[in-house]
Amino acid sequence: MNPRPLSLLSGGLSALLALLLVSALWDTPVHEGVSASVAGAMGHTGVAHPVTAVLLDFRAYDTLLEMAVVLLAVLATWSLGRCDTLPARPVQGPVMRGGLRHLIPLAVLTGGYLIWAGGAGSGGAFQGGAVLAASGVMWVLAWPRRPDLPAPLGLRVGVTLGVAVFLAIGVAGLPLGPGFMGYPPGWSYGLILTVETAAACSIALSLVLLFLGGRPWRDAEDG
Amino acid sequence: MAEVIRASLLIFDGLLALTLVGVAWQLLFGQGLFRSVLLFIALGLLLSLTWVRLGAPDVALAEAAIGAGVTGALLLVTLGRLRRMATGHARDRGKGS
Amino acid sequence: MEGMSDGLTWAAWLLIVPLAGALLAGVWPRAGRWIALATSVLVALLALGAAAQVWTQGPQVVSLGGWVPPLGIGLRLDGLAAFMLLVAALVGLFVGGYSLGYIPRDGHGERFWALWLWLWAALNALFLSGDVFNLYVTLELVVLASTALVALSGGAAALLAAMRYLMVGLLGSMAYLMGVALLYTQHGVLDLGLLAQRGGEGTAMMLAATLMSVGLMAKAALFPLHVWLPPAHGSAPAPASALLSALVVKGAFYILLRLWLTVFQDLAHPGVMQLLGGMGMLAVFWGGFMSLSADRLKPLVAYSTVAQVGYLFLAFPFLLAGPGGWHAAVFLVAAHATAKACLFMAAGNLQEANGGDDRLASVAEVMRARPLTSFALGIAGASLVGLPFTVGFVAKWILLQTAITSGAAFWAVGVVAGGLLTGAYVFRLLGPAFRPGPGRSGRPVPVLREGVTLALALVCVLLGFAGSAGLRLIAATPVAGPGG
Amino acid sequence: MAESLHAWPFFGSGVLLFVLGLHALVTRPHLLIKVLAFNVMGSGTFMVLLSAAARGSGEPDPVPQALVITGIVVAVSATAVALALMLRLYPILGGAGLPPGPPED
Repeated sequence: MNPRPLSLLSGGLSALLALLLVSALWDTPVHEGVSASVAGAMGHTGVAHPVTAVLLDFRAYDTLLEMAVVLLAVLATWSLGRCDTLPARPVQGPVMRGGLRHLIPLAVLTGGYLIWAGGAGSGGAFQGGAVLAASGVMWVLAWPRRPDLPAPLGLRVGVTLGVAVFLAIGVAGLPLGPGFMGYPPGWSYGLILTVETAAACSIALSLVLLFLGGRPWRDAEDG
Repeated sequence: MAEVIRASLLIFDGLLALTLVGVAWQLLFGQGLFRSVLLFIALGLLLSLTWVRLGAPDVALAEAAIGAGVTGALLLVTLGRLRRMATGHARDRGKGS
Repeated sequence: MEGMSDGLTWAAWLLIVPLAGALLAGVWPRAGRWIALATSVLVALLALGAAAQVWTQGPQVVSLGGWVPPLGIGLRLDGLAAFMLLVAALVGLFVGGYSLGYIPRDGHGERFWALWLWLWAALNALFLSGDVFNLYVTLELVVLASTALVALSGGAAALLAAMRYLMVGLLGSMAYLMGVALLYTQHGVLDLGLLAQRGGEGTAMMLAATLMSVGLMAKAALFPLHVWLPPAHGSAPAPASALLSALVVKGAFYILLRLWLTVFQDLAHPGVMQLLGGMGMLAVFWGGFMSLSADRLKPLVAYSTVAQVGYLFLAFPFLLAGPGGWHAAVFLVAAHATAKACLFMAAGNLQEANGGDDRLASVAEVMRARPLTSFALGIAGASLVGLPFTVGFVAKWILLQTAITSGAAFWAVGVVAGGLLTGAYVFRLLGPAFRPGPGRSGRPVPVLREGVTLALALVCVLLGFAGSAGLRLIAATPVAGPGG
Repeated sequence: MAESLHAWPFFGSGVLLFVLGLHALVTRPHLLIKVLAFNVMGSGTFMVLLSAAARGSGEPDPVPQALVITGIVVAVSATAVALALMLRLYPILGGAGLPPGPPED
């Protein structure tokens, strides 16, 4: 830790902030927060698991914007430039590919189960999407030479799918259901499951594309 | 018996909290990028254990899959690219191009 | 004050249309410019409709998905939000028209449209949101979209400025997020109205107020947290700089004002408010001096943003002055947004005409030969200074009036001194054009761009006559926290 | 399920993580360490949020869990953009460390 004045000053301020935070948290009351009203309104949501209900029904608008953040991150990374080939020296030997040939289907299965389990237990679109993304990353690392990524339009549609489906269902809530981002009564379980599946696929594709770190196709001015 | 379990769990939580701070300190102020990235992935796993102890299994899943998994992979591949750029630079400078 | 159905539809459509436009422009970038133009016209009409809705039926707190806060998320369509939406729509419309002539048709240019519409959707969501955590997510959207826009031109300076902007933006978001965690730990609710009712003055609330204020001041580039702004706004493409200076900086100020109006009402002691006002004054003078010393066009205009943001922070000392004390500063947002957007557009025209070099000395020759852009530059500069017949004059006049009636006359002195300083660097900008000398029109600049720049300058004058209407719209904001 | 005493170790470590991340962000020049510092700050905030929720007895409050999941996904997106920008900056900066002052352009 170089003893320059900046680091000493920021060290002191950070320590002071830590003390303030602890003292502030010391006398905050213990409360149930919103869980009482969440439990009360669970009946109308069509899903049994409270966290999924909060994520996809009570605070659905938050989740829509959150998926928009992931999509915007992909667009921002694409606008920064092209991605270089991955990895520089491909992994030789049969162990990696042999192992992955069994592991990837298992990971995809687990991801699918997590999406499905979100309705009743802990799981859901983001966890399932992340496990699918992990299988995608493994696939990209093991077979980098095969550039059979779908065409740019396919990538763009795939990445945008999650947010588009959620927005469409949210807009359908205006005439049919209780307003924007509301599910028509009785339809909520089916619609939540549709949104979860679309969101998981889009997030999985987005995370893989973020892993690649740039435009995987050659644009007009890339030369 | 319940008393013993609760006490041991409390000790476990205390240790876990201390380990988290120790790993974070090493990761942020230690030397070596690769070491920091590895410690960051370890921190992600410890965090998902913390979320389980705090009664949030969903968050534990998300932290393990996204926090440790995807972010860790992203950091490792970025480190690889950085290293390749550095050697590229050295090679260019070496050739005086 | 349960959300009437039509209140929800206006607010909802103001979120849906830009989001849908952004998605479409993302999927089909080749047609990005036409999608963007259609979206901007539609959103401008919706913003007018929402303002009319608030004007006639008063403010509304609408709950999304039919779940009333604290369970669901509430949108606040009141005077303040409607006014900011109108400003965003106005600037967005003109920047859209300007970009048609500025953005090339190649792959690189196509990405601008999607990023711009994302920024617009994020700003609309930010202005309408009534939930503290939802504001955090919209802030992240704004940071990512702005970073991509700054980095779009791809030069070394642009990438460095974008990185610094992202670092400060994320730091501000993290401080804001810890504030949200403290608020939820203390009160267990996230809705602005409910937090306002609970209020309280514990250490948790004070610390949350400090963390959130510092985070948002960093994002609003208030002096001394402004270091990232001049390189970022200076090196971004002209339409992006116009959007960043005119709207994005105001978004952070808007949240800060919204928080101090509702959640932190009980903490708004005179001392704290004077401190915020004092920092604003410091920013006015620091920005002014830096603008005076800038030798290039875009940094000069960027530092002027740092100065004008200082004026906005006068809203806080006036918060205690009287019921409507802060309205003057919010109206100044409109004055600065239009004038600054027009200045950046004019700077973009002159820079391109002068072959990419925007040093003041060499730009003067081009100014002499391009009457349209110079005329727009003059009017926008006059509005920035606050000379009569411009919206800047009306805004500064109301600011002075509030300062004097509230008995804190020294703010008035600060406002006038700041105006003189602004005058100094605006005349330094315009001066060379009046001196006799060779005039060359330089590289061709599409007439559309010069026309749109001049049109926005004329809007700066027309808005001058909308002073009372604007104030009445802003006044339709329940300050004591809505009953509902 | 967990009485108030249980949450205290994690309150402390959450605050410490936030503060360590902030300090590292300010003092460490390397951009990759700054990105790690952001994530550590975020994790600290989430720990404070969830330990507060775990203090109450009975069913843990689902809202903070939803907020933290949203926060984690937003954090990974911001990290990805920051890393991509850093890689573009590396050839320009040479050392992937931010020069202290603003460049005198």
